[in-house]
This record gives sequence, C-alpha cells and structure tokens, in this order.
Amino acid sequence: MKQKKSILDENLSRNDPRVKQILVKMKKENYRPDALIEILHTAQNSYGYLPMSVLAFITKELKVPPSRVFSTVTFYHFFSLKSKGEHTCLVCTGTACYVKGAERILSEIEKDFHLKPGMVTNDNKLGLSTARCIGACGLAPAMVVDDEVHAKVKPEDVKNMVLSKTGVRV
Amino acid sequence: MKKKLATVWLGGCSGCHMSLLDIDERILEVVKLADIVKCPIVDGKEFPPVDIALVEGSVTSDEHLQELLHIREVSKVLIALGDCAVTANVTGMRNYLKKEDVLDHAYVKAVSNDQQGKMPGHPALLKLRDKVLPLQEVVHVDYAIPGCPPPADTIFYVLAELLNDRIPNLEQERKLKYG
Amino acid sequence: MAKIPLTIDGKPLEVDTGKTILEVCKENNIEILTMCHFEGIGDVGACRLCLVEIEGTTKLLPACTTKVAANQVIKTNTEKLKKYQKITTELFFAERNHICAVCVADGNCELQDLGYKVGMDHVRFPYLFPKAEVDTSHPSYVMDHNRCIMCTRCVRVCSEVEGAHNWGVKNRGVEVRIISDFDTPWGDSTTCTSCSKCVNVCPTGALWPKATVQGQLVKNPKMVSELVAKRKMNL
Amino acid sequence: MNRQDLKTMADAAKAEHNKYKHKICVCCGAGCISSGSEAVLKKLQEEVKTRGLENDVRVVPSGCMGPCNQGPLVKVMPEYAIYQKVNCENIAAVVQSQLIDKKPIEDLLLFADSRPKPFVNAQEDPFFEKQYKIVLKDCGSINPENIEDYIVRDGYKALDKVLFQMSSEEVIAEIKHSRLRGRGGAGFPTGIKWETVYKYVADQKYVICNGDEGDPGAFMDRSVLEGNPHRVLEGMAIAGYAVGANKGYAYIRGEYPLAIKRFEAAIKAAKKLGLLGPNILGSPFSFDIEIRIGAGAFVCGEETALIASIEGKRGTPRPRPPFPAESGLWGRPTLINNVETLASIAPIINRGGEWYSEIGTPKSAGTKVFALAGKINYSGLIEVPMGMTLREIVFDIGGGVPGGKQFKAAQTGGPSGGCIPKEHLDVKVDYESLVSLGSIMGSGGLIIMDDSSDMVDVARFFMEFCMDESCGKCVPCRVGTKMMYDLLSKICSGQGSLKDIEKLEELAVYVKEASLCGLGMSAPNPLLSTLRYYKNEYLAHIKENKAFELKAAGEVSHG
Repeated sequence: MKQKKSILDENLSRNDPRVKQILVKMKKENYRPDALIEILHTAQNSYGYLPMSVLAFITKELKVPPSRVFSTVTFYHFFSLKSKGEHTCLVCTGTACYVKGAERILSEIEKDFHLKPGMVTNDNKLGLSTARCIGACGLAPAMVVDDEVHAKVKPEDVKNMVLSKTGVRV
Repeated sequence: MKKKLATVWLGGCSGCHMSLLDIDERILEVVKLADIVKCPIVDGKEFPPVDIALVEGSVTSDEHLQELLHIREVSKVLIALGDCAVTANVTGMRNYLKKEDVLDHAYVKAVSNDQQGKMPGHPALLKLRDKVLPLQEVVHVDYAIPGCPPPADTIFYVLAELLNDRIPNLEQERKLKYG
Repeated sequence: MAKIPLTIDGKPLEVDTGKTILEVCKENNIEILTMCHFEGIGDVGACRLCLVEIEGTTKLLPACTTKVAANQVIKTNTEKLKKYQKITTELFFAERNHICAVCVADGNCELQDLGYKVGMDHVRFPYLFPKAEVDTSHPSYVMDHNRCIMCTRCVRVCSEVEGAHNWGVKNRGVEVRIISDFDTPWGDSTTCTSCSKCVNVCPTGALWPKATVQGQLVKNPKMVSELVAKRKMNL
Repeated sequence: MNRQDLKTMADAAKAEHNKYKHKICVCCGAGCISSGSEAVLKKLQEEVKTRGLENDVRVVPSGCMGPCNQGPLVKVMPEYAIYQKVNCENIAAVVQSQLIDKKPIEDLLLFADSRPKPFVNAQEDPFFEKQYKIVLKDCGSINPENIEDYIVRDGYKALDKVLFQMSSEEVIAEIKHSRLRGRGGAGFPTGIKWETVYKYVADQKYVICNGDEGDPGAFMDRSVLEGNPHRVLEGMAIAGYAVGANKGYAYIRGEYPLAIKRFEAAIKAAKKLGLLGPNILGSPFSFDIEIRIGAGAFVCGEETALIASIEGKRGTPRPRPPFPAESGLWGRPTLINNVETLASIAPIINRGGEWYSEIGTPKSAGTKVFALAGKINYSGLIEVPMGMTLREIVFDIGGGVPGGKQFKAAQTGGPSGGCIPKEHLDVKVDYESLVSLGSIMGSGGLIIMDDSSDMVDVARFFMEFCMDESCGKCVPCRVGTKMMYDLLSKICSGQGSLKDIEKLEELAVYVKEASLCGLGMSAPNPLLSTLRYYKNEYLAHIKENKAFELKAAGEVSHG
C-alpha cells in the first residue's frame, strides 16, 4: 500500500525533560511491552495527558503495534487523550457521595463554570471530571481540586472553593 | 361471520403493500374469509374496528403515533408488516443524525427547484418525531413479518392461518427473511 | 490419543481428551451456534452463543473454550439455552445499525442466518441506533461499523495469522469499536498488508471489498481455515 | 539481616519505645489528611518540643483510626483518649489538659457533639467496643512509614515462623484450618486456593495482591494499605513461601496515591532489612514484590482481567477454566488474594488457625472490615466478627440514621450487591446470609440509605456504573447492561410501562447467567434486589407515566 504521512513519522526531542522522564522509565522497565501501562502512567504524569505524538513515540520505542497502544490507552479511564485543563476539579460520584448529593455539586459547577464532566473551559484553565470513588466515603460528598481532597462539600460553597484554589476567572 | 381486515401504510415505501399484492390470485381466498375494510387504496376516512390490521412502516411522525395508538385500540390482532415496521429499517437511518440536520440537508442544502431552499413550515404538514421507532417500541405487536419486502408467501401464510382461526408460527427458518 | 466417556444431550460418547466441547460436538454432528469462534484462530468465549449446561456446575460454560472431561454430562439444547441464544441474537441486532435491505452481505450473512436459526421475527428490546462511522479510506476495502458485532475475528486473524496487528479494539462497554492503528483511517495504516483475511472472516457486512453492491458480497472464509491448517502440516 | 538480628532489633526498638510515657497518634489516613491532619501533626510536634516533653511523648503519624468523618483525629496512649476535629488552634490545649493537667477536654473528645457524654477512654465507646480488630489491629497505632513500629508489634514474626519452623504444606494446613475465606467478595476458601496453586508444578509461580478496590463506597483496602502496608507485604511473602512463588505483584488503584507511596516505602524498607529480596532472613526463600498501578477500570478487580492488565494489555477477562491457579500471569500458576485476605495471614500464623476459626459463624470465620458510609451518624472504617447483625452495625456502631430520618436500606457489595431492607435488619452478616437476601458480602462497602432514597434511582445508579465499567467483550454484559440502564432511566423519568419491568426481569436473569465474568454475572444484583424489596416504587414510577404521550406503550389491552 502506498505510504502516507503517519503520526509515526513525527519525532519528539529527546532533550525535552518530559521525554527524558519517559525514557528513564522505559529503561527501568527494560523496554518490556508488558510495562506499557506503567510507561503510560509516567507519560501522562509528565504531560498531563497523552498527546498522539507521545503515543507514537512510545509505540516506536517499545516496538509494539500502534493498535495495541491505542486500545490499551482507551480502555483505562485514567488515561486521557485530551488536555484536562491547567486546573482540575474532580467530583466523586461513588455510592456514598451519590447518596449524599454529588449530583447537586455537579449541577452547581455546570451552572457556575458551564462545564460538564469531561469538559475543559475554552481557555483550558479548568477541567471537570468525575471519579467512580476516591475512597473518601466517610467524608462524602467529596471533591478534589488540584489534588487536594475537599470533604463534606456543600453545593453553595463549590464556586468559591474552586475560584480560590485555582484562580480561574468566570 | 366474515372477518374484517385492514392494511395501513405508515413510514414506509409501500413495497410491503406491493408484496401483499404479490400473493396474486390467492387474494380471492383472503376475501372469501375477510372484508378489506381499510386500505391505502380503499376510500374511507374512519378506521373501523377490525379483526386483523396489517401495518406497514415505522412511526416517524406525531400523526403516525396517533394513528397507531388508534389502530391498536380497535384491532384484535396487529401485525407489523415488513422491516420498517419491525426494525425501523431504512426509515430509521436518520436516528443517528439530528432531525434538524436531516431536514436541513433535504430542504435547504439540497439542490432543489421548488422550495428555494426553504424549510416547509405549513401547519398542516405532519411533524417528524426525533426518533423513528419500530411498532413494538410503541404498542403491543401480535405478529411480526420481517423482510424488505416480506415474502408474499409468508404474508399469505400468516393471513390464511389467522383467518382460519389458527395460530401462525413464524419461527421457522423458511418463513423468515430479513432485508 | 486417550479416550474418555461423556454424555452430550443424552448421547453417550467416547471422545479424545484435550479437545474442547465445541470440537467434540462438531465431530459428532451436534449443532452448536457460534459467532466469535472461527476455525483456525484462537477462541475468546465472547459471544456466549455456544454456552452449554454441564451437570454439577451452576455456571453456563462456553463450548469453544471449555475442555471435555471424563464423565461430563453436557446439555446443548435446553429451553433455557435456546432462550438465551435468542436474546443474544436480539442484542446483536439491536446494538448497531443492521439495515439488511441496504447491506452488501444481505443473503450471505452469518448474523442473518443466526436470526433465522433462532427464529427471531422481531427484536423485543429497544434499538440503540448508535452513530457509527463507515471507513472507505482503504483503496480496496470498506469498514462499516454499523454492521460490526464486535466478534473480533478480524482483530485475531490479523494478529494471529497475518501477524500485522493492524486491528485493535478501542474504548470499552457499548462504546467499543474496531480500530486500525491509532484509530486512524484504514487507508493510512502503517501495519495493514491488505491481505484480505479480515474481510473473508468477517461474519457480517462490516468488512467488504469495494465495488460490491447490496446483496452481492462473496466471501471466502475457508481461505483462512485452510491456510492455518496447511501451515500446521509443515509441507 | 538474619533471624537473630530481627529479634534484637525488635527488642531494642521496644525498649526505646517504652522509654516514653505517652504516645500520640495523629491520623494521617487520606481522609484525615484532607481535613488537615498533616498540619496538626507538625504543630503537635512543635508543641511537644516547646514544652520540653520530647522525652516523655512520642508523636507518630498513623493510619486510619476509623471514624473518618470526625477527623482530624488524635489519639493519646496509653489513656486511649481520642480527640476529634483537632486543628492547629486547639492542639495546644489538648496537650496542656491531657498530658499536664491530666484532665481531658470533654468538648473535644470523640463524638462529644453527639453523645450525651463522651468517653474518656474511647475503647469504651460503642463505636469501638463492639468491634473486633484483627486486620486493623495496628492500623491507627503505628507509623506506616516506619518499619520499626511494625516490627515492635510482632511484625514479620509470622514470616520468620513459617520460614524456619513450617513447611509449605503446614502453612497451607494452618490457613485451611483457620477457615479464612477470600475477602474480595466471593468468599472462596483461601487455604484451598493456596493448595491448588501449590500443587501445580511450574518453573515460575506468582502471587498477586489485588488492591484494585473498585467498588464505589468502599475504602477498606485503601485504609489497610495506607495504615499498615507491612502487614500486607508480610502476607504476600508468606503466601509466596506456601505456594512456591518468588515473585509478587501488588496491583493498587491509581486513585490511591498515598497507598502506593506507602506501599513503595514499605517494600524499600523491607528490602533494606532483608525481609524481602534474596534469602529472606538467611533462609533459602527469596521473594520480590513489584507494584503495578491500576489505571481506572473496575473490571480489573476480576482475576483474569487483572492479570491481563499486569501484562500491559486491555483489562478484559477471559473464560475460566483454566483458572489462574493453573494458568495465570504469563501462563504460570498464579495466586491472587485481596488486600484484606493477605492482611489476615500474619495473625493467623502467629495465633493459629484454631483461634481464628473460632471467631465468627460456622461457615464464615473471622472478622470483616466494612466501610460504613452514607446516611449514618458515624461513618468510617470498622471491623466486626462475622455474624454480627446488621442492626448492631448500623445502630450500635454507626449510631443510626441522622436528621430524624428512617433507616431504609443497607447496600452491600457495591454494584455487584444488593439492598437489604429494614425488615432484614436482624440478619447475621456473613457470606451465606447476604446471598440468601439477594445481596453479597462483597469487599465490604456498606452504604446506608434513609427514606429519602429512591430505590429505582439507586438501581439505575449502579446499572450506570456497570454499563460504564463493562469491558465490552461479551454480548450479555456489553449490550445487556446498556439495555437495562436505558429501561431503568425510562422508568425513572416516568415513561416506563409494566412491559419494561418484564423486559428488565428477563434481561437481568439472562445477563446474570450468560455473562463471561463476575462483573456481568453480578451487574443485575442491585436491580434484582430492589425489584424484590421495593417493587411498589417501580410501580409508582410507572403510574406517573400517564402524563406522557407514549403512555399507551405496552399498556393497551389487546387480543
């Protein structure tokens, strides 16, 4: 078949500190294909998400088929192909939080920031996601703003909480 | 007493009615046992109570919905005739698109010489529903004869059985045909 | 090969050890419905059509991946199994957009045949009408996701037999889709060898050669089975 | 380090610890940290120093103490006084009155705001009094990041015992004798599982710790991994010795960064002391552990899916047999045990299977950790003997339902379980009794609902979960959960019909029996159990349907 331009033709700079992190991890795992998920974790930590060029890079370095990488990435909720935003707001929708009104928190955020789960604001400042349970059930309803867990969240406090933590303007 | 039979044409291409006509001379056996009291080619405004209603087509508009609900109420046996009635078929292919986009494509964007690219908006026109539904998702259906069109032999078999007070069994390979 | 006794549908049989229930049934002309199974490629037990009842086990087990064992009492045609085969078939039809009237595989489709076999005259569950793409970017073939039933035969034949690994599966749950490379157009694939094996093993009208019209699809599924068999012969 | 070194180290550390008059534990579980306990810890350390008490008082960060929603919690030993909602402002007063004036501040004691009179010794509080801690025994009392703390409390004694005094067969016999059953949910006898893996001959075997605690509403494994990682590590090594495996994997949810960090630290510390790695304690047995971080897929809690995930693939399950005990990770015999199961091993080896088997009920021995949450006064982490009634758990330990509302249902087993209604509050909680009520023990999430909960919506909530988490491999689960979810949503929005309930029932039984793995097989449970106990609520939703245009669907009389 005639070769068209492919994502695999793109090259990343090996001097990029983020690429270096991935390379260090790959070396540590001996470039074993079964370490793919571990390597994807590292890549997502350094980039915040998984750009296609990074997936192509990993594919080439590990010498695995592209379909294997893409099918694995899209299977796990943790991995994201899109930027999650500079600041993240994660609302737990586990059972305890559901019983204690996580829906109301979500609708509050939708009202204040025009965000639905999985969306990012137009300026890429704030992203909203949900989790199936962050294991803080005793503190339900819970939400995480930029890695900090907030317990027993009241819907009416959500707006100020997000604003003060992230500095995002509405 | 002679039974009463009706045939109906909802969202479909009338191909199922053509297939019904393909039972050819056997139609004489049918009319021996039943009067065809309502049919797209029989003039009549009311839909009277019937023993058997053969319904072609899917539910695509509010009018279809009202009609079908009425037919269900006045029919002893309701038969979904053909793939549109049974699966939504080609008429249902707009279900994965937005209704507005479909209309836009058909009336505004399409090359047309009679509408000047305008959406028809006369109040007498029927209103499309967001989703096209096969009959069983709206009312209870007693028998379904799939096929696009359904085989004439199967249509006749089902009618003959019902008109002779027997229960047709469609769950046989040779009676069923999809597409 | 050592023989073991077992009973299938009340029939006492002596069969080879190490074989699957499906293999034994085929040898003895006992019909088992299958969809994800394909002679020559590995079994995954995903379609659940070949489920059988085994005395002493509460779970229903797939005939394609379960090995025979001595003194098993197997039932393949109970009312419960027939009912479940029918529901599975209905779910297949309801999941994607199987418009037989405009499908290249009409009349030559394993999914249609299955429907006739289980006597499905209509689907009792609501159709999902998902939005599914049609990929026509490959110079010779088309991938129509509307007709795909996720049997993954194409994925397996591509990796196990051809060794190209062009196909994969993305997402999960009802959102799963067959992908080429990075979910990129099939025509842009860097791994596809255009060998047509996937097209020939596809049970429905999801994969087909271009310039095929409605109802005119001709497939050669035996090609793959025979290829695999010949390779094993080490000629 | 050899056996003698371990003993010497334990004795020295014990003597060192005994020099202090008090030990103050500041809960640094994920829950209390989110309430600000790390700042409290720092402030407390300063406070102790400023008052010159550093030779009398040992301040340690600890794992979870239990009543998570009262945090940050501070425990003063040996008095066993627990202070709740401690902050940087009031910590000085606590030190002053508790340690110097020897007069506890009643207003700050645990449950001071809800009990008529709080308990000066928290062990006397019904919340703790009714519990029986085996798995959680050291959790909340030791610094999880300090291996010495664990060793002082008989840590690694069981590993030492099996390595030098017991054969593999004897270890397995002891576990079988204890009647311990898998705590991951299904309750398969642990000893038999170990024996099966032991019997297969292979060049390589594996032990996997399943820490992919995916049930929404469950945080037992997280708390154990965060609060006492060495106990799990020791359990894995003992399991490795028993089944003949020298390599272990700990698969931990990516959502639990603290658990991962502490378990990593525990592995490092154990390796440094020779409690992990080649020739453990100078014995011929070698064992190494690697962490694998989950990437957010509930189905990976299923054995075969978890294995696929460790192999770096999509976490889709495959049909069993063959079971992982025969053909698991990379086709080798593999033992997979849940965190709580592994955390129960060391006490059983130390105190004997006989002791353990006498706790609980005839069929379900031992204790079970529950994560109590939802509409309940005292939510948190508890451990009770098997066979305790639901009423005791909800009302005696949990303090009942808040806000003057009525108890309506207890949900166990998460999306794989069911709802237990009021009339079964006196059920003795064990594996069999919960199954007979249409639920399952599950991994230990226990969510309490009050009369404001709409049970059809609860069923919809769990079905949505299963639908999202279905791997998509087999037809019944992939399409069936979606169909059931759509039907439940239809009913919830008032557009349902009686026919929809019939369809739901038919699909539920089909998905339960025809699915490939445990996720699909149990996905209909919340639906079936709510249909069983709250059918009237389904019917009430359908009655509302009159207002909708599609009302005739399925309700028209015919024939």
